[in-house]
Amino acid sequence: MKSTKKILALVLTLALVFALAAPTASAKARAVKIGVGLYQDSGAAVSGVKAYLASLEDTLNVKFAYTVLSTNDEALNVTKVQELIAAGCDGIIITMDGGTEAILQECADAGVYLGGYLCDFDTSFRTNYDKVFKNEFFVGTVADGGCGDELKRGYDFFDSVIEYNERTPDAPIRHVAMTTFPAFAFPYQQNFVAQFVEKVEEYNAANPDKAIEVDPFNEETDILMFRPMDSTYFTKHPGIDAIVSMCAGSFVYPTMVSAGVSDTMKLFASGYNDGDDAIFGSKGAYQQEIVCANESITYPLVLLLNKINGVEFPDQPAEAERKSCSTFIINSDEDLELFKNSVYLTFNGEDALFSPEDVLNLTAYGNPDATYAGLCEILDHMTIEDLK
Amino acid sequence: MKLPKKIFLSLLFPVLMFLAMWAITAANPACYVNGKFIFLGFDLVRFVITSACQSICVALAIWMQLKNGRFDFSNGAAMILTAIIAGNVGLKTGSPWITMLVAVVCGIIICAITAAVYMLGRLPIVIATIGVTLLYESLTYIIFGGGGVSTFYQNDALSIFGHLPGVLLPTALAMCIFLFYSNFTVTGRKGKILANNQAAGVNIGIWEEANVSQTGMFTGAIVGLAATIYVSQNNVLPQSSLSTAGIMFSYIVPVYMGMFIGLASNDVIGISIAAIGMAIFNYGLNCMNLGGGGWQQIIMGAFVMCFYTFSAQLNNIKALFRKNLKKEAAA
Amino acid sequence: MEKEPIIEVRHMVKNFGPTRALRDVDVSFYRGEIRGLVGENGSGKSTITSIVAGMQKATSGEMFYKGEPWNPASMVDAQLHGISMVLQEANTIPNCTVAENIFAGRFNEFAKANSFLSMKKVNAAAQKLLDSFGLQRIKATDNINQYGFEDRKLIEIVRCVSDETEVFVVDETTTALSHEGRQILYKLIHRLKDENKSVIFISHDMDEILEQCTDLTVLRDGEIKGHLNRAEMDEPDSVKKIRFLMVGREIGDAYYREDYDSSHLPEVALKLDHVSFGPIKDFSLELHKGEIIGFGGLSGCGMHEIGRAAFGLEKLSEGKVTCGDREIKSCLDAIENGIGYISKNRDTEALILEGSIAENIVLPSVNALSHGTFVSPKAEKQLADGEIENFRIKCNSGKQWVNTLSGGNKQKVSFSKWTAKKSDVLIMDCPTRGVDIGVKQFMYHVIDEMKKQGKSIILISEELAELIGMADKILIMKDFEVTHEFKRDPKLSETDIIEYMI
Amino acid sequence: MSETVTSQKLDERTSFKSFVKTHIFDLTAYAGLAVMLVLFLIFNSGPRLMYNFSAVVQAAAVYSILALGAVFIYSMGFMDVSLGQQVGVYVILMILIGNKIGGPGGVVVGFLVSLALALACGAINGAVSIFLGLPSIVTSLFLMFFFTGAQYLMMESTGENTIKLIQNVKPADRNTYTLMLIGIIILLAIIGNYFFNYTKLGKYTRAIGANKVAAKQSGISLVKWQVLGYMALGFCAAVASFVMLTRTGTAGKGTGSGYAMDIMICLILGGMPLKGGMKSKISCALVGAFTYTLLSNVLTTMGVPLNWVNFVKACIFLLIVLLTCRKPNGVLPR
Repeated sequence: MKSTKKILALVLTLALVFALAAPTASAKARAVKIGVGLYQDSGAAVSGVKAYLASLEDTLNVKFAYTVLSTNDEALNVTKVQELIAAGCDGIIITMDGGTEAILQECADAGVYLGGYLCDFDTSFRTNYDKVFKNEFFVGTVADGGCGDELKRGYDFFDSVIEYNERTPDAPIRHVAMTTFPAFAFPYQQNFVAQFVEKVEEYNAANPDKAIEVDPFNEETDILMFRPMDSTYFTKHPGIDAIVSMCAGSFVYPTMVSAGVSDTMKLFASGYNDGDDAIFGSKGAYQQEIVCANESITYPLVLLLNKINGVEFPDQPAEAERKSCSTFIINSDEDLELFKNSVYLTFNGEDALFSPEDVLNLTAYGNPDATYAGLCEILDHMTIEDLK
Repeated sequence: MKLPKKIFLSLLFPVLMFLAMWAITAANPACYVNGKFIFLGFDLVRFVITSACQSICVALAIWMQLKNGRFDFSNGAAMILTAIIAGNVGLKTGSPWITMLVAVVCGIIICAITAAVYMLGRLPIVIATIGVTLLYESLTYIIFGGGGVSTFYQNDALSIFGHLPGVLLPTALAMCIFLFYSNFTVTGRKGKILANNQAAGVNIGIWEEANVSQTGMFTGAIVGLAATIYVSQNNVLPQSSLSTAGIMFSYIVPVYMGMFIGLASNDVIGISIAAIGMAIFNYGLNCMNLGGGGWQQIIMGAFVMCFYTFSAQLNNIKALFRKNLKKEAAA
Repeated sequence: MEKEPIIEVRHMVKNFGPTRALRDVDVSFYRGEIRGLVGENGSGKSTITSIVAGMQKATSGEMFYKGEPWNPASMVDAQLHGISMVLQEANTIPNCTVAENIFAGRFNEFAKANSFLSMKKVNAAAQKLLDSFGLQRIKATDNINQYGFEDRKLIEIVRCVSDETEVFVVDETTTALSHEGRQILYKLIHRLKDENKSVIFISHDMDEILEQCTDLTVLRDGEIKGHLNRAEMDEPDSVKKIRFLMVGREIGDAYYREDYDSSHLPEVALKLDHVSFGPIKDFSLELHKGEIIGFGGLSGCGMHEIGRAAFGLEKLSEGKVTCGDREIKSCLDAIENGIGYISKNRDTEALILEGSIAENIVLPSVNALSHGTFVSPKAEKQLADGEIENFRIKCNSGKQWVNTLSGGNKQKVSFSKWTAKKSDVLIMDCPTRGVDIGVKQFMYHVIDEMKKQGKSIILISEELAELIGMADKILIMKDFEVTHEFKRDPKLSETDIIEYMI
Repeated sequence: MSETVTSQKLDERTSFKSFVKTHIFDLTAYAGLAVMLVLFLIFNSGPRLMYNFSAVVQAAAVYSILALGAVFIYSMGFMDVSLGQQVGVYVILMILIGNKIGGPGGVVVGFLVSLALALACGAINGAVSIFLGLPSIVTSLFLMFFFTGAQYLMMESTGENTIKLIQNVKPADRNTYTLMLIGIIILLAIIGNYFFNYTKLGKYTRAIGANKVAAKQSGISLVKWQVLGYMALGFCAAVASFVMLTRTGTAGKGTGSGYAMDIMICLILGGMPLKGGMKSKISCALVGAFTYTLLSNVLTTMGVPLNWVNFVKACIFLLIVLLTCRKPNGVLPR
């Protein structure tokens, strides 16, 4: 026993000495490594983005490593990022605004750059701007859809409802209720509600014969705490034809199924899940889904690559920015057909909106004439139209 | 004990629970939407039955191991893994029946593996089951691209065993299997013997290994049925670091309650009734928009505590009663 | 030899770690005999039978059963081949029905396709079997918890005897049985003998042996010391002879206490004052300094409970236990007031088997050894090594684990716990159970010394010889009451006492 | 006479074997840690070695501290599944109180409150299970439900997804921080070692784990020492929560989730027998915690694909327990 203890002590001390005295041999010229911390392990979105990034690897000489972050355990997120850094990443893209300051601290210590994707970093933006957006290791983020007040998603929902009614005059939607995620997680979904109601009121004033009734938004019942909607919702909203879900449809639809209303009631929602095509449009309850193109990750990626290669755009802004990006609004069978050909569902890099060469041309080192404005511009060309 | 008294005692808990929740919700403004009282109604029945069935199946699986003196951590993991395999097969074949079949078979195989690790490894049961739990959880990240099953439960045709009336079938099966096991099989009886005096049981000629693996398979069948319901009601995601134990614990309440309620009749009925009671309770909380929130957790914990205390202290309680009876007799 | 042996044992050796339970034993058992096996505890009689009945394996040597080499895989295996044995310890399964207890091993016989069991059949068969033993009062469908120790023993007998039984081993079972139970057992073994089967009968009760057995084999320290046939057993001085064979020398020769002066100091060391708990009602006792009070009786007579109560382990409903002027409410009080307790269940209660000798010895004294929070390892070692020295505990060092020790040395450890604590009152429950003769003598010596130092001892024992040999005063208990009190006296014999026990 | 000789012979013959047998736990555990260290050095001897080293220390710190406390209850053969949620609640408490009062003082107050709460829970956990005759797992199950609920409610009351401590508690310089953590670990290790090996607390908890009855009959008050054991864990939980807080300065619904089980795994990897008893060692905590952290770190740096990491971990776990916990004969262990 004693002996083993001694041996252990020896090993430990040796290890430490070696560790401290270890020659900081510089890494050989190798592919740049980018770590991507996603918000979930699986699902269409994940496979899609992986496919897109994979298609870029050779041309850009980049390797990608993935990890999964937690929505509510910052300590875990820090550890995950540390592991990515340990795995030798030069840049990291995260999809979560949790413990960002600590994560940036890590990046600074290791000389690694950080970018954001599918997330408007709203908490940091509001409460911690200086430490995050002014941090030299933060390159900026692209949100799914808009950031903060620019978001006009409520209008999109309204348009979809009207389109539906025009498409099916015999069974139009006359009575809807709404759901959102809690404000602390998605502060702007409340605005969507307001926007939607506003539009409906205008519409009802204009054509009273086709008036649409909207159940007043109920703080108690209509906010989903990241749990599937519970079936009392239907008791609480009797007689509705459709649900306008500002939050992901996957939290609403299953409850509709288990409550047996999925074949009569319609659902307008955000987010897309595998297999939704079977229950969309004329085939089922889903009438609208709003998705953000995987390709939007190009924005942080290009910025990271520039930083890592030590170049900058001539028109590079002084502080990191958060950009909004256009979205796929799918509200008809035709849209769905188009959407099905995107990398989001085919998982084939060749279906991506941008080829590896396009992306290389966006980088400052790949193309001397490339500009920040040019990079931002592509974010506006990720709509259903662009899939045609 | 007379039959009517048995029935009365058994039904006491859910009835009280129902009345209590009725009273509480009736007093709570949140339970009136546009002036309509939302607690009573068909939705209550639907919710209670569907969620109770789920708990019953899982609880029975847990209880089968527990009553044989083995606390099996891996039930949760086994269920999730089974659910993922069966669910994906179901999605490919498009048949709920095949799903259930596959689930049962998988469940049996997986639990057999657990039993094997326990027997051949000769590890303490807790360690053995923790080990396989970690293994099964890690597999959920590997099989079917680590995608879990996200769309099975939102498909009407496939998820019939998650809703009325389909959900009743697997539950009934599970209960039958359990009753059959503990009353009409050599395995079950021998299991009882081993649970009560392992050494003596082995001395008088019970082959423990055989018993463990056979019991494991019965458990597996029930796990499979539980998984069928689970995948028909939930979005099944890959799990890690023993989070499946958490899933399991969330269904353990009826087990502990059932031990106590079951004293009036038998454990299966006890567990089922406990599950129904808890379902009513949860529905009530949902009506008050407390469902799944902090309060539910806290109250559930309290329930575990109380009922386990009851069943642990039962002998003393009985003794107390006897004393009083004696006193009366003397008087 | 006209009878052919049914079991032959040749050159059998059995070692438990360092101790040698059997040394090169040769013995044969014959059909149509009831063979008594006698010997002090640890003499190896149970070891032989347990090896024959497949409970454990011999270290070396060979066995023959009906002329064939015999190596049973397990008790079950042995039972199937017709050798069954009733153990000393309770071996029934709680919370199960009597029927389940009887047929648990053989359920398949009542099952279709070895799986679909019909409890109806099982219960019927079980009841039939019980009746055939004249145990109609025991109902097959009852939960076994309803029955007392004795009935459970009988149920065990019913379980292990069947038509196939050729050799039936009874290992110190009768001590647990009342008169009625004994009669049932005697009837059974004589029936078997008449059916030209073989019975091996182990007992401490010499009279019982002499009445029931047809032959007798005496063991000592794992060796056969002699055989007696019926004729020899009937000789007048047979008992004396057997004793001699068992102990190896005349009784009273530096074995038990030699003096017969039962005087003691006047001060009361421990007082039980109208104590009532469980089945014990209004029990009082005064133990003086330098006094040894012996308790005797059948197991289940309540004497063990008295010991526990005196140590504060039982919750008293009335009365109190006092040491000097301080009341003993818990064993913590007891220990702090210099009372020590050696449980009869050495391995489960008295010792931490999976712990070192030193740890065990020091445990009760840790409190005394600690300065503030600190407990000096040095002090601990000194204390432990001292005791190991005094008791000549056979071990490599204090670090050695207790479960590697022989029964005798284990017992020495549980003694030394209390000498280390410098206890003045010692409650010993079966202190020499399963201890070989050398250690036993040593123990008696220690006890004697303690008395001389003015320490007080309660000696609870199932061995009357021991009580007669050591105690100043012997209290015999039956059904939780003291039936008689004997003063120390050279003329006192076991037969005088037994009548008050049964 | 002959008996003594033979017995000594027997002892000598079995001595080496018995040494390996009695120390198989430690041997395997230490070996495991050594292997992990070597692998770590092999796969990290790049420019980031120092960084990774400090990262490992950071990740291992919380585990080590919790494990150090947990040793006291695992040595009694108990386990605690509520640990993770407790830590979560304590961190949230510290932040809420810290922000309310403000300044370093606020943090101190927050810490003290959490500490008090932690000790109280320890007492409950220990005492209740004895008085009500419950298996300790049940009481800790209750506490788990309770704290999960509390965590939910506290977070929902804040109306934020994550809350942040205004007062900065983390040294700006990375190395200072690493050294601080190492300091805390070493300090607690020394304290733990003292209490576990040189005071009644350790001796009695081990004795209770090894044989309750014998312990009782040797004058050990089960209630008292069980409670104290749990309070020791409570103390470490509070400290661990603080260390956790220093890492991110934030907390949320999920903070601390899964730690209870991680700690169990750590201790098993460290060679702790789950049934407790005399084989329990304080070193199990540190060895286990570092083995566990290094394991996940090494697996990532080795480039094991994410979804296979857990699989490899599971296999290693099974391998180790098969080596250490196997019960060769007799009835199956329960």
